[in-house]
Amino acid sequence: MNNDISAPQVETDVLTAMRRPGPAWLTGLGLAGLLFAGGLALWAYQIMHGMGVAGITHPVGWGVYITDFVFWVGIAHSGTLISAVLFIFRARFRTSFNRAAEAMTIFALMVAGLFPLIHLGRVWRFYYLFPYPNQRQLWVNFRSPLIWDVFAVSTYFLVSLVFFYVGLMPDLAIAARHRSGRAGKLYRILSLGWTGNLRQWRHYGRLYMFLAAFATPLVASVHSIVSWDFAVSIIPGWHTTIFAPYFVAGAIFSGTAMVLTLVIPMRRVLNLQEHIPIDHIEAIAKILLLTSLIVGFSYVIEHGMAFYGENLFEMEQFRFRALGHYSLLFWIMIMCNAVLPLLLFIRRLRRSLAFLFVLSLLVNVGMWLERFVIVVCSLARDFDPYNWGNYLPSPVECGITLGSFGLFFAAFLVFVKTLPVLSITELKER
Amino acid sequence: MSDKAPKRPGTRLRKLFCLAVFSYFALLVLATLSASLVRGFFAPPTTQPIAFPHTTHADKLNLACDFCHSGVKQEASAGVPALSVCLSCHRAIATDRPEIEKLLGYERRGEPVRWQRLHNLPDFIHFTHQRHIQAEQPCAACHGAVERMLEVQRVRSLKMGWCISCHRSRGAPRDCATCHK
Amino acid sequence: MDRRKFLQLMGLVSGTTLLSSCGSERNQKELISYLVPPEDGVRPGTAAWRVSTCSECPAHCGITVRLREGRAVKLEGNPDHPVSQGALCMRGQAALWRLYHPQRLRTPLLRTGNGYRPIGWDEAMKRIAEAMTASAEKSRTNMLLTGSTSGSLAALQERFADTCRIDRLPEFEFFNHAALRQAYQLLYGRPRLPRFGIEDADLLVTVGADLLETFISPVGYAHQLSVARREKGLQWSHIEPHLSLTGANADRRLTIRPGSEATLLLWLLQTLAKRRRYARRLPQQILDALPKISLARAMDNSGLPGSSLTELARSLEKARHPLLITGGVATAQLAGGQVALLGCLLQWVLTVPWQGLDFDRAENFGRAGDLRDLQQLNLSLQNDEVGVLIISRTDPVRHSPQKWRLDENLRRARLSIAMTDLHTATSRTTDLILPLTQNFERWDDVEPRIGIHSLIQPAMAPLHNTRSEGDILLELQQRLTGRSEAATYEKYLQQRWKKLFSASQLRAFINKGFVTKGSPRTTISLRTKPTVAALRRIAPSEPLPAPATVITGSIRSFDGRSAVLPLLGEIPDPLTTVTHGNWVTLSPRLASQYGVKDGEELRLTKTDFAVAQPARLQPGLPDGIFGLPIDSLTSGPPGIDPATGEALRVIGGIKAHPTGKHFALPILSGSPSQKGRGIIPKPIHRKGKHHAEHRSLYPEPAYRQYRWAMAIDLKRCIGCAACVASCYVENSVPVVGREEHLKGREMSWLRIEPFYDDQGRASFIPMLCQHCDYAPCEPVCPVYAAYHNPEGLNVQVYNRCVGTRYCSNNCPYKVRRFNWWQHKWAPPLEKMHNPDLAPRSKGMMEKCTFCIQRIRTAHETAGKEDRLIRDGEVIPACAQSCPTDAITFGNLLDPQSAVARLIKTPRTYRVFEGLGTEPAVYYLRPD
Amino acid sequence: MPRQLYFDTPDAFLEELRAQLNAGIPRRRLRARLPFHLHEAEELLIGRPSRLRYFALGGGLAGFGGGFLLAMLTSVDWPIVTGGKPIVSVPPFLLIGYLLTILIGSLSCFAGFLWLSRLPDPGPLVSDDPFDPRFVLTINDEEAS
Repeated sequence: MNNDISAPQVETDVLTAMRRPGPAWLTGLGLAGLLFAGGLALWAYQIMHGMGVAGITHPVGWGVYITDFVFWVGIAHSGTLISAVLFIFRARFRTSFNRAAEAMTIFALMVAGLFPLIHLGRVWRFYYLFPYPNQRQLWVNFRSPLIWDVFAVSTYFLVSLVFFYVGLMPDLAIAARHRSGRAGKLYRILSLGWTGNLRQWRHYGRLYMFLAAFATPLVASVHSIVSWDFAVSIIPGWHTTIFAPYFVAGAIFSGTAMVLTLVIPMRRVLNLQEHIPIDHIEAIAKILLLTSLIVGFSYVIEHGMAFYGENLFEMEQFRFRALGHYSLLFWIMIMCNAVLPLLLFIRRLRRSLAFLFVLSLLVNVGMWLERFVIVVCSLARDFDPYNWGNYLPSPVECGITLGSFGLFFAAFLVFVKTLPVLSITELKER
Repeated sequence: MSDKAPKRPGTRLRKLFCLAVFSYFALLVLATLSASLVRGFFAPPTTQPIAFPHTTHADKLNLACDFCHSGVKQEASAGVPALSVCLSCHRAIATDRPEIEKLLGYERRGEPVRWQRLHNLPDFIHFTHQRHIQAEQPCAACHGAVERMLEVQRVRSLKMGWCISCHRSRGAPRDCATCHK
Repeated sequence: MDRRKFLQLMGLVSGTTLLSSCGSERNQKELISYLVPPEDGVRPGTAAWRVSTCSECPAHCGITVRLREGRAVKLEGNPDHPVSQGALCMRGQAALWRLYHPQRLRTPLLRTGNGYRPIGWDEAMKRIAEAMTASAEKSRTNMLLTGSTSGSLAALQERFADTCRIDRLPEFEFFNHAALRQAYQLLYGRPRLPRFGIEDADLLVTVGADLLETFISPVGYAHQLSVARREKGLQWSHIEPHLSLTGANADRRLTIRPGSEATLLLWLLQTLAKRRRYARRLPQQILDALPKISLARAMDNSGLPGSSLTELARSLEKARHPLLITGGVATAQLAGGQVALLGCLLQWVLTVPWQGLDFDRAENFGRAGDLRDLQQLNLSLQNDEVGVLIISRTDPVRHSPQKWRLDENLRRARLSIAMTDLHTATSRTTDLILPLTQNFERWDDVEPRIGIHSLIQPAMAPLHNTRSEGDILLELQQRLTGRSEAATYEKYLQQRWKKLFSASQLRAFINKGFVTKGSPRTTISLRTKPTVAALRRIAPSEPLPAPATVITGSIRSFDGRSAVLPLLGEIPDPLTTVTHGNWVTLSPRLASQYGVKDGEELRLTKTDFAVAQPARLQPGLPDGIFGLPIDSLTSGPPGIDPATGEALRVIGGIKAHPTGKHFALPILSGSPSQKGRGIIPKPIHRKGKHHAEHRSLYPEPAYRQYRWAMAIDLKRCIGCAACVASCYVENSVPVVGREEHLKGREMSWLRIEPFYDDQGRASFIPMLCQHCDYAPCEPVCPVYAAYHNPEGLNVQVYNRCVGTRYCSNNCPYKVRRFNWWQHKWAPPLEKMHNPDLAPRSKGMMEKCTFCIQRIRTAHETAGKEDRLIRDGEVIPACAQSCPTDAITFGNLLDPQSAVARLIKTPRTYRVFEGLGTEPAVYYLRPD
Repeated sequence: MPRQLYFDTPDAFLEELRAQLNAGIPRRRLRARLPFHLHEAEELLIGRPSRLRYFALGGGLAGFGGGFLLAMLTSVDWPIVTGGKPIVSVPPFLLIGYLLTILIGSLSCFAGFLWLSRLPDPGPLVSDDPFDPRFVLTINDEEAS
């Protein structure tokens, strides 16, 4: 393998990636920034006029925004999986991805965190959602899954941020050494004056371990809690016990796909082929395959339970998903999430970057649709047939969704040029 | 500590850092304080159309509150007295004073007096004086010692927390629907 | 009572109206003092009630008007009123929207070319007086055409017509029941519509008469029906060619071929007359004059199986108090006169013996004409014989066949004047428009039935520069003759009432809102000779060729007059659940035959009649029938029956073809079928309880004094949606319009869900917040905006809500409504807002509160008297308006309360009981 | 004057370190700076585990207790019934406790790390004292320490 790459080589390789943005990068950033600005403008428009500008309606009170929220939280998951869980399991291929995946986690959570706010009818009262001492002497309802969400997502964000930052500290010091002038100073300040003495290293090592240990349960719990937003309700199609593992698997599935979506072009553009060997990518592809199998199994279970249980409401719900108004989306989702990834059983495809890239895009589409199908279909056909009704996303919702991608990619592009995209220290260690 | 570094200019810097943090918070506190002061100073003063001295009526003459605010015991709103109530005395008493002349002017024009409202509740709040009087709350509990105010001021915040504190301490209902319409 | 006292009594109202603009409203920046304290002691912040009479249709139900801060905010039924017994239909509820309608005419308007010029009253009056004088000189006749008028105004009109030499034309109502009046005239010499003793009947057969929708006095009938069903075990069969709300509510609905009513009635008459019980009822001459008809012929003609016919005849024979009523579409067709005659003759046989018809309390249609009179007017117009034509409170242009060209002919009058409050098709063609005051702004009285005088009293000062019809007539009289009956209409009323009533009666009139003046009951006798003559003219006709169109009256707009009220557009049609817009109904089978789906336009044509409307599939509608609501009839009725003067509402041999256009129809129902979910349980669901034992992980709810609950008897619910309208007005629920409805964003807190079974039988269930003990909406709210209060209410604290909509998602009944926008109320509609309720702004969730503001008021009253709230002290708006008393509200913890007793009946169930939500709304199953 | 030795590979560094220790140089005179963490160096030079675990434990416990108590006490303070659930609904409150275990645990770990390793250290900002890519072994004079 690439143990033979010398330490200075690693440094220069990774740090050259940070130098001087080219026109492609600038165009990308501009485009992403534009999307983001558009999304922001639409959000402002929505706040001014009311939620009516979105397509959500009665009975479908949650639509694209919640879909986006779940989607982005899901994306975040693989970052933690790769950096924390694989750290604990000492998986070697982790080092090729962990920095990018952690960054992705942070950015995805930033984006995800916006959506609960975007979907609030009265976002200017968002602070009602936080437990803080106030003159009203009123607190929040800790029995509400939405409060669990507030805690879970903010915990997840803060822990991931700390984890990301801690991982970066030595690399920032390295970057500081390679940069002169203000940039160097900035990196040095950000590195908090890291010198790499033994005392720092020894606490650092423990800290990293503890953080990984703390973050590991989050991989399972955050998306479980997100899934409980649905599972705790009584809506047919939501109220089911398999949601937690199903969502966690889905999250890792979609997150891993997003890692591939980001890393494959990044590897090529930043010339990091040597540091991100194809074997490591194959390992990620295997995770993708495994989670795809779990997700596919969950689909079967969901429908199986509905029809085995002979619950009228459930049966109608799952019949509707497969054959009703949104059946096209349902079948695209099945194709993308459960059928196409089976091709990864073929080793050649597992190692084909082009295939993996396309597949990862499809999986992202499929997983977005999965959340859409779950959120929307269940609400569209619930208990009282008089209330049944369909939902069509409005341009505002689509625009804000695009804006969220804009924010995510803009943040990632900035990250690529400002921070070391691979963990130099860990690559050296390897 | 085996690997303690030799004294470096770091200590000065550390102090500087602390100072910066401290001054940041100090500035923040100062800004909040001054903002609230400015709001207090530059808030437009409420001028009532008639300078009605509660001191004379409620203190010197010792009139009961519900002599004029007659709804207070029976109704949700205490109500401001009708012009005719004022005039039942002031048609004869102190008619030469400028403020009373104003009063008579209102009557002549058939125009109601438009008092500035000081004790204002939001429109989603249901408040009834009657229940509070029934629970033997003195008027002063919420309105302060009006009889000693030449010009009435609001002395209580009338915010939710203030209401709740009283309800809590007196065991009055804390069901949201008691007050929230 | 002397004049002074009388004036005091009257001044009481107007005085407060003018002065109590002084508000106690929250968040008001100023406190405005009274000049003088209100005399009646009504203080700002408290409600006052005034009795009055509804004028939305000729039935004239009694109402009480709720006043807050000098404006009318809610209408309710007057519980003692003899016409409506305390109920009020959705049109009555919506009458406030007429009062505050943003487009109300505010000043007299003079037509100038294509536009209007506002003019002063003086000028308007001058013009009319001059024109009247001038046309009298030119031997043109001045004419006065009004809608149904009774009471003092009718008396004044008569004086006015006499003194000013103006021709008072027969009153014009589209639903004029002319055929029936003619039949009664023929049989008994009484051209009137009797009061039907439905409450005493044990068998009711209605032929075409849509008792619950537009037939004479729907609210009263609904109440009578409910009483009879409860107390006399009334069985009710309804016979019609289509499907109406009335038919859907009958115990048996017999679908016959259009145009076969006469044959059916003839067969019944013939059959029953032979039976021993009725053998003596008809003189032999009449029996001889009856055309003979065989059962086979009757079967063939009506399309009913023989068993149904014989069963019907047998039940009529057996019943102690059988009542048969014809009307509606049955008498509004080419054979309508025959149907009416035969129906009324059957009444003689069946109903008159037990005094089920009361002609001494006849409905006040005495001066009503029919379309033939209108035709006559049209002819006069064409012949340039008309001078000044004053049209008041009626819309002949809309209701006359298009080929008459009445709108164009109106221009040939020297001066045409429309008196109205909102624009109508007629007012758009007249030269001058005089805006009328609403009946919440003036004194008046009506006589809906003979001997029943009902008061109209002002609740507030007029909003606009409008006048009452009485004042206009008086001024015209003054101008034309130099003297008038009285200086003002108010004075005129005072004079008349003093003559009409004793002092005690007058006091009762002012306080209770009505006075019933007794008259001995007279007997009626059959006039044999003319009857025989008429019967000889009868020839059993063949049914109309299929497919046929049936033009139905609308419970939402009556004859179309209430369609301008936005609230009624918002409330779904009970059968189709379509809100804003027009449509034509057809059965699903017929629809597939034409290849149309909901919303696809269908063009119906017949020689000189054509209408194109989007299709709406209606389960239960017979194949071969197009149901056309009268609102969807854009160009007047297709023709008139020359024999009776009624509009033709059943036309056979219709050609239909899809135009290929598609219109989005706001259909609120997601599914016509309840998909076996037992929302309204079928009898088969009754066997044993599925969930024998309720085991919960949660603590039992601990209520101390109150657990508010509601019982809704589905056997009584007729789906008329009066409750829905009442809820809208009481709770200031925003009206959002068609576009929002298309997106499914209706705001109603209470809705009527119709469900159809496989045979097309409809049943209705009112759905509102169930105030569950274990409400799924509450724990999911992150900020405690939805919570359970100690009295069992599921409370929504609006200004705490942040708008996650999770509560709505998690509500299995989907009764929560989200404010998608900041809803705008075009002025002066905002005056209608109930100040006892918090206004809701964009981004908040809202829902039924069990009228918590009324509970709060009751708490305050009870608190003052240091007692608990009594049973019946709190009546939510929906329960108050219900014409059949289907809704009962009360405290479950009080074992003596009506609701506690009701829920112990074996018919009780709750919707989706299996979910364990433990709702507080108990339904009583319909069977 | 302290003596500084530079190495390119961990092996060479460790070898020298062991040599120095074997030569009887006390641990306190030896200071090491590494481009990445070497457990062996830690064992050789310090030999006791980091005290960070107390921060982790303390933070975790505080978070759990704090979270659960926050939920419980605020609910008891103003008991509002939602959905008929008990005022102290243990399962959801445990969830809050669990999440705060992780949050406070991680944050206190991080704070503890900063505290224990004397960070942020403004020293390297002014003095040109970069994070060396090489292994540096500094041998202090006896009197300096």
